[in-house]
Amino acid sequence: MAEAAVRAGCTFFAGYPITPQNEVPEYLSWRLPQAGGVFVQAESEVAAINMIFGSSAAGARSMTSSSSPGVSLKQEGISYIAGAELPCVIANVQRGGPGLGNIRASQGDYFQAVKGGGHGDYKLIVLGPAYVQELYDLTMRAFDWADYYRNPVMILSDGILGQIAEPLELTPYTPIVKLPPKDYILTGCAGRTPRVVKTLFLNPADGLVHHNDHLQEKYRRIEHELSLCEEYETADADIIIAAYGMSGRIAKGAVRKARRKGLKVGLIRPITLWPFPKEPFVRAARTASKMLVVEMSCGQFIEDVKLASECAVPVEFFGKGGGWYPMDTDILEIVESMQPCRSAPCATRKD
Amino acid sequence: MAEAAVRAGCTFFAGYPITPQNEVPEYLSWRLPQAGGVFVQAESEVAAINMIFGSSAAGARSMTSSSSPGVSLKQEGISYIAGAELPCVIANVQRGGPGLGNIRASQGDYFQAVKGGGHGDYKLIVLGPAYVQELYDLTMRAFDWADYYRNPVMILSDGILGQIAEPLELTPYTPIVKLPPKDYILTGCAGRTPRVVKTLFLNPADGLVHHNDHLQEKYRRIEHELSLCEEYETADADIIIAAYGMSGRIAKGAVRKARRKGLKVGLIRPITLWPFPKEPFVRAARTASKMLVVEMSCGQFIEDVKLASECAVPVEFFGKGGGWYPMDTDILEIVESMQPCRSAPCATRKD
Amino acid sequence: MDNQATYITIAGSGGQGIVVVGNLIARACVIEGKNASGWVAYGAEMRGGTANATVIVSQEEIACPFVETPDMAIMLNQPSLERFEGNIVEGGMVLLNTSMIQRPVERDDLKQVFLAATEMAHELGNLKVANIVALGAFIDHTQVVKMDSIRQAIGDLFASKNPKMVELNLKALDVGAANYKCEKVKG
Amino acid sequence: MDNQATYITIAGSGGQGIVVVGNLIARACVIEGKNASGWVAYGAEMRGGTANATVIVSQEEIACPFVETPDMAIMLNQPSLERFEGNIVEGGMVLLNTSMIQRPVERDDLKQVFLAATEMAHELGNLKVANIVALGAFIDHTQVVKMDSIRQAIGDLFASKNPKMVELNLKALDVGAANYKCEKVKG
Amino acid sequence: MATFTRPDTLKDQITHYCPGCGHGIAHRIVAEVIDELGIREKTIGTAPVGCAVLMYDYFNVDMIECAHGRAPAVATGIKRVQPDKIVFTYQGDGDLAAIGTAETIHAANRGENITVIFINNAIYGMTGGQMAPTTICGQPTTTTPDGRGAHGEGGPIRVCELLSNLDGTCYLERTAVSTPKDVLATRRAIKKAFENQIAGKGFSMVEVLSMCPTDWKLSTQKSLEFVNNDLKKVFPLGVYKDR
Amino acid sequence: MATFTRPDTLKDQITHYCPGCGHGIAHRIVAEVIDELGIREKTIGTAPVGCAVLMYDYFNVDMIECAHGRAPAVATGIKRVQPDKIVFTYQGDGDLAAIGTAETIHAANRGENITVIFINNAIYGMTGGQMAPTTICGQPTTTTPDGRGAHGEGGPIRVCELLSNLDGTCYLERTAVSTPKDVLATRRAIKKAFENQIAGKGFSMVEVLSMCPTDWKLSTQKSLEFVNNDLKKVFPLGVYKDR
Amino acid sequence: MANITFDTHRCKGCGLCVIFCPCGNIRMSDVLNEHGHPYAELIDQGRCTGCGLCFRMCPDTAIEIDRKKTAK
Amino acid sequence: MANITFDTHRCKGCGLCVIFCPCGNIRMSDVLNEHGHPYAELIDQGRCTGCGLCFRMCPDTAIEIDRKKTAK
Ligand SMILES: Cc1ncc(C[n+]2csc(CCOP(=O)(O)OP(=O)(O)O)c2C)c(N)n1
Ligand SMILES: Cc1ncc(C[n+]2csc(CCOP(=O)(O)OP(=O)(O)O)c2C)c(N)n1
Ligand code: SF4
Ligand code: SF4
Ligand code: SF4
Ligand code: SF4
Ligand code: SF4
Ligand code: SF4
Ligand SMILES: [Mg+2]
Ligand SMILES: [Mg+2]
Repeated sequence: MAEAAVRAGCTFFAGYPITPQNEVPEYLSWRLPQAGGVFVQAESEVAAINMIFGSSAAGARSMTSSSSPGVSLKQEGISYIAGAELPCVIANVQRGGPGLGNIRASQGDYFQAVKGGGHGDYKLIVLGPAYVQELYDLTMRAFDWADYYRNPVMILSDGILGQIAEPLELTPYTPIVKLPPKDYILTGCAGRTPRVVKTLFLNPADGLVHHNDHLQEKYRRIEHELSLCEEYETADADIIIAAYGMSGRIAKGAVRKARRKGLKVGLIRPITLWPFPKEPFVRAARTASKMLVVEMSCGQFIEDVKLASECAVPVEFFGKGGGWYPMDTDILEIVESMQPCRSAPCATRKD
Repeated sequence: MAEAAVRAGCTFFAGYPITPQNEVPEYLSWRLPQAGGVFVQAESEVAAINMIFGSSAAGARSMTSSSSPGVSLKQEGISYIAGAELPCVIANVQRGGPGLGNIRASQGDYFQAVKGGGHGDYKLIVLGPAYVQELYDLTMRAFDWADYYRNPVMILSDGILGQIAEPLELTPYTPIVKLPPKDYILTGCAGRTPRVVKTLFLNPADGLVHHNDHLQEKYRRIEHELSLCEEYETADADIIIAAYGMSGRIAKGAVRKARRKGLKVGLIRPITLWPFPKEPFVRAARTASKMLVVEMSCGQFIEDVKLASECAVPVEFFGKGGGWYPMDTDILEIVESMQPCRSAPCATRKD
Repeated sequence: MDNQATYITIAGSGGQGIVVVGNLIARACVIEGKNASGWVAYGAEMRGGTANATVIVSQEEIACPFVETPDMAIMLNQPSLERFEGNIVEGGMVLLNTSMIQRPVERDDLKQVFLAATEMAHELGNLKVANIVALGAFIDHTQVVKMDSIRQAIGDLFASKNPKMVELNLKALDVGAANYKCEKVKG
Repeated sequence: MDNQATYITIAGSGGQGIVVVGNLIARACVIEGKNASGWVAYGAEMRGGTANATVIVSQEEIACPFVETPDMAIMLNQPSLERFEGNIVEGGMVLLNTSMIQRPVERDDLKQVFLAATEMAHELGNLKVANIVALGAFIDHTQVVKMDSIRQAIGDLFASKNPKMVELNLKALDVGAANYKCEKVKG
Repeated sequence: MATFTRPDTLKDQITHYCPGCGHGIAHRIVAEVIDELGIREKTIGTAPVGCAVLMYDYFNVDMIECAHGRAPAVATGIKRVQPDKIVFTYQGDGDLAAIGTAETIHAANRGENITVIFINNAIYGMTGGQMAPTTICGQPTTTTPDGRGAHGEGGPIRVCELLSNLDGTCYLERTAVSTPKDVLATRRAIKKAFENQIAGKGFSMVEVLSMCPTDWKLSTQKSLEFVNNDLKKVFPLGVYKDR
Repeated sequence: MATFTRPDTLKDQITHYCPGCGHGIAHRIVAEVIDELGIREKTIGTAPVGCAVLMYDYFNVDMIECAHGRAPAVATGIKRVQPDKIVFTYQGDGDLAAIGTAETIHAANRGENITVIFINNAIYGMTGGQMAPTTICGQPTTTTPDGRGAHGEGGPIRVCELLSNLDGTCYLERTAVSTPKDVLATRRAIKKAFENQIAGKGFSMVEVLSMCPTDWKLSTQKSLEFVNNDLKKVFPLGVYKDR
Repeated sequence: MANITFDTHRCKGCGLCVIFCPCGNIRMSDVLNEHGHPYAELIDQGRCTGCGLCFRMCPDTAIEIDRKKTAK
Repeated sequence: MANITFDTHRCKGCGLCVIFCPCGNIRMSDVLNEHGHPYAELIDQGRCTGCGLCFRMCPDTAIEIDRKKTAK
């Protein structure tokens, strides 16, 4: 991820140490200066996100990274960055919560990332990689999308992906989209009228409402244009497993095993978590008779699955919080037990 | 709210000034010492929430209050308090966001409050009062529920309710439930083994998973036991308006006007936002042909309405962010235009 | 409009004491046993900008605490008038602080009350009581609540903070009540 | 278990260099063109506690990067053995660091390899290479990857950080490979 | 000295400040210095959250409006990316010395090559007169109705003295805007603080004692007296560091 | 002096600290002082986030484990509610002087009647050896591979000196645990810091220079030398405030 | 003698210039400007020394002084 | 002469006691304890003066010294 960032032209990183993501700043502390960029170890996560606010306003491709408690501290700053429409990449290598919790991998910050842990109506583009290679590739894309949409992008990873060692092809960076000129950045007002980067909208009285309308319009455009999802063996599947990131990857193993046993099981693994890929779920709701949500948390992702599928198929739940992770064999077992079609309406662990 | 807190036995308040909620700390700065309590103006919202962490662990009925950007800064602390199962009351007098935004009333922090703006799987009990008297009464209840469930309670108010002057009956405080003894608080270990208040769970390896199971079980219990909702003219309603807090109150005016015109319109106004009162929505989904969600944000509350009604009725949306508020007359107009039953499936502004 | 309710908008700049006026009317209502709800909207966080308050006096429970189309309006400065003139209900009334409003109302269906509230306050030695001067005229003219209730409300509100202010404000109230001009509806 | 994949668990205490062992095996796989995935779970944030790593060597894309029932296990201390003994697949193998494990394996279906890795490391003058000693034995015995690939991986990993360490680690590898005892399956 | 007019760096805008507020004077001084040094077109300013939040409407330079207290972190981000630009923060006492304590101290300690204008009015102006970290003992505010110190609030923080301990700071001076002489001294100090940045010398801060008649609830005259008689006693004017 | 044994205030638990870590020594000293003053049953301790996060497993007193850097705020909450209890924080340099800067300074400035034990090991121990605010110039860490100061990190913050400017502080001393004599001095200082609290005198802090052989990547012997030769030069031992 | 002008629209009537004019040459208006503030007025253009103290203290850049004209 | 005992289970082998014993009376074991650490051993009980320096420096309270016995 760190190397992908450098290759994508990231020239400013600010962060504060926290396990399990220390490899990122440690790597960048020597790699960025070498590449002509700037690495700052901030005094806190709050300072780090506000340095990003500044560096992004000054035009640099900027990144910060942290883990759950640290990301909570960044929420005010994230709301500011989203409100000011500044591009940046924020990585959350999730660990077990709430509180100090532990440092095991978790997906407990899904709501925070996707619904908005900060104040006000804003959206982050949220990416949920499941493989080291995907993490690398998405990191590069994250910088592009951030610039293209002038919106912060969050990479919602987890402690497992953060610690995994996998072969990786260090593909070179090429931008995927033609990027608009940064005509909003602060460079001193030589030869032009001064620019202001701000989130305060007082005048006229409803300026902020207009600004929110503008943001919502942008978000709808992003929803329209951006959606990544892996579908695996869904075409004829009777049971669809929905899972993202690490749990999606594990679920894929379960699907593979299930198929070897002749079970009609498929997987939908959203890669963009916001915008949430609705279309595969709408399709699945037509063909599958059941869904199983697997997440390393207590029932967050499941809400988006239900909304995307309009509660049209019963959804079962397999998940726990606090650094638990599912085994492919456990998932397989559940899928097997689901085979005899039960008629429970929209049943979830919660009801 | 401030007076209700004092009467409910709040003896510790820590906060940092922010408009529009300054009346609360200003009032408490003289009222609390007078009543034998402690008022601390903290150096920041981060410090304030952590003072609450300490004071609550030391056994005091504790409260902090802020507005949107300040509440974002408290997210880490809130996650800790929820994880350590400490009772406290947190007021968010919401203003327009994102970022600095403005100081007009808003409901843009719904997701943050209800889904969890901090990290990890935790839940706050969230209350959405619509009247000054209700705010007063719920504040007292908030302290009780916090102690009873050992869980932070958030009062999700808004700048309008914060600024409104309405007659108020200062009812005396009586606890509504028999409260369990505080056998977890830190008082020095005289005559007993030392106690620890913590959120770190390392040992055995899956201690945090167990702790999360325990929390989820508690949350299910609260979901089972706690649910407040105002239903107004719903019995025979063809169109149900769903709205909470200030927008719920305004919507009530619209329902009243609609009824005078002979329209079959009703209102569901959840008062507990978490746990979300599902039952009225399930009932409404059976009898009404349409729903209209009204919120002072861009589409947050609507997700819970859809989930509660299992997307069984088409839902229309009327809301904006950034300090906008609906007029009863506007709502009435929309309701009138909804009359000729359209067949759009689960239509929302977003699709 | 609900028949039972009277909607009043008070508007001016941030420092003109809009809140206090709204508060006093609401308190007077409570004294008289009426339902009331007062609400203030600010511009900037604190300084400058415009502010406006809505006071609703009603017999039934008040649902919507503000209104787009008030029955009566107290306009303390020019920008407020620009903003709210079009909103007042047909045949409503408006009070204008002529010290800070250069023109009369353009609509011809409104009852208008004029007074130079800021100048009177200046003469009273404290610019800050212009709001109370205006309130005096407003109450005297409209009688939405009794003048005595307002006097009592002033006593309640200021006594604890600064007893000297009670006297000044009562005086301002009288000055306002005694010195306004009223223009008939043209149409 | 997928037939194409071999699952290896390495476990010990926080400071025993679990990560490095996993990393080296994974690197060796890459050198040999195999799919590999290595993953580490810590106990406490950094100090103390136990740690374990899972390395998967496979021909196809690796979905689940860890496993409850490894085929092979390297156990560097007693608590690790307590925790993982029951999980190893039937007929699997386990390597035990007898310096820190007091008892043999209780199950009788497992192939066992013994060596006093920590003591050998002590003799080599650096307690920290006990992990590499164990790795030497493990690779020599199981041949999951070639010893040469491991040697090359050691070179890659340590050369940049500390060339002196390369030498020490290669020596540790040899010592391990040469000094283990292997017990036949009883059952 | 030719004419006395509004500096180019100030737009022709009426400010939202209260009558007699020190922010207006400080604004003019900063603008004059920017004019004089001819750096307007390469200056990037940061607005705080406080009464000066709208200063981006008044200054004729590129500006960014920061979260409350975080301006030094934001300025760090900007300056590191564009080291050839002149970056300054303008912050109130609540912003700089309460919620922003950590950002202030660590930017100073890193020796960030920025200029900090610190308006100390011993009160939270914008939010209506609550206690600030620099509120002096006994001073009543809306959150210390009995005067600061009565209920364990501690005393005022003297920021220049505090920061003078950090090796990263290059220049620290405390001035005022409560007399014409003080205004001149403030101008000199702010000029120097910008010159230091141009010379790459590191973190410079000028602390300006300033009037807030509104929240002090004092007349213009009494406000001046409060600065001259009370604040200056607690916050002695002068140079605290210059290297 | 009778026997040398583990104090009652320490549980019979093997700690998770590395061999030669200064935390173990500091723990014992704090525990001895609590024993000696007979306050174990009325003491409430706060654990930091840092290597000492698990200290609640080792101390035989009521404890609360705080968010990173926030212990002084948490201690404020506790002490204000239970003023008759003895409340102490135990914090590392990252905890106290980086993320917790504001909480430290403001608790000190309020003169909170608490005792702060500040373990300065010039490094982030728990997270694996990143730069701390007290890392000295030139010292390599995992985030300053070229030594601190090479890329605008500034120099070490001297906390005792910094806090000595605040009126709220009552007692500030810097000691070490790198020689038996230093250990004795630390014990004396910590005892005094607790006695001050008992006497209601306000904020007392003892800064303890401590070894972190693991993240310094030094042997026990070299770690001692690093404290005695390098750290003590940058952080002179002694009393910085006593009133 | 300097050419000094007061901008009655900008002036907020704080009185700082009145307090600091060494010649006591400034007074406040009896009437209010459009913002409701009394404003500063020069008593006697001739008595103004062009010292600039009023300008220096004015928070609202409501004062302009042209000293070149003085030099004439 | 003091009665001094080393707890081989608690000892982490840091060697601080070895470094600071004024009599050079402590050495590290050749074998490791169950945690994998070599541990401190007294060379000669008789030579120990009971000065307590080792105790004072030990981070792991692995040393106990009974001086009452010395007094006997
Ligand atoms: C996170 C956050 N907390 C609090 C506030 C509210 N707030 C706005 S300005 C201010 C204090 C202003 O005081 P100061 O910095 O001294 O500036 P002054 O107005 O006195 O110039 C506060 C607390 C906010 N906007 N954001
Ligand atoms: C909000 C937050 N940020 C970061 C961390 C990660 N973290 C844990 S301990 C630590 C630093 C520890 O260093 P120090 O305070 O010096 O204590 P030491 O381990 O050196 O004793 C950090 C950054 C965290 N747990 N929470
Ligand atoms: S409140 Fe005070 S600081 Fe703010 S504008 Fe008014 S006088 Fe100035
Ligand atoms: S890392 Fe350093 S501070 Fe932490 S336990 Fe080890 S030696 Fe002690
Ligand atoms: S320039 Fe000097 S003399 Fe002239 S009006 Fe101003 S202060 Fe008075
Ligand atoms: S100083 Fe300026 S604003 Fe104040 S009265 Fe004089 S001219 Fe007007
Ligand atoms: S008590 Fe003194 S002499 Fe005896 S072993 Fe310990 S340090 Fe050596
Ligand atoms: S000081 Fe303690 S832990 Fe270290 S070697 Fe000696 S007895 Fe063992
Ligand atoms: Mg201020
Ligand atoms: Mg440290």
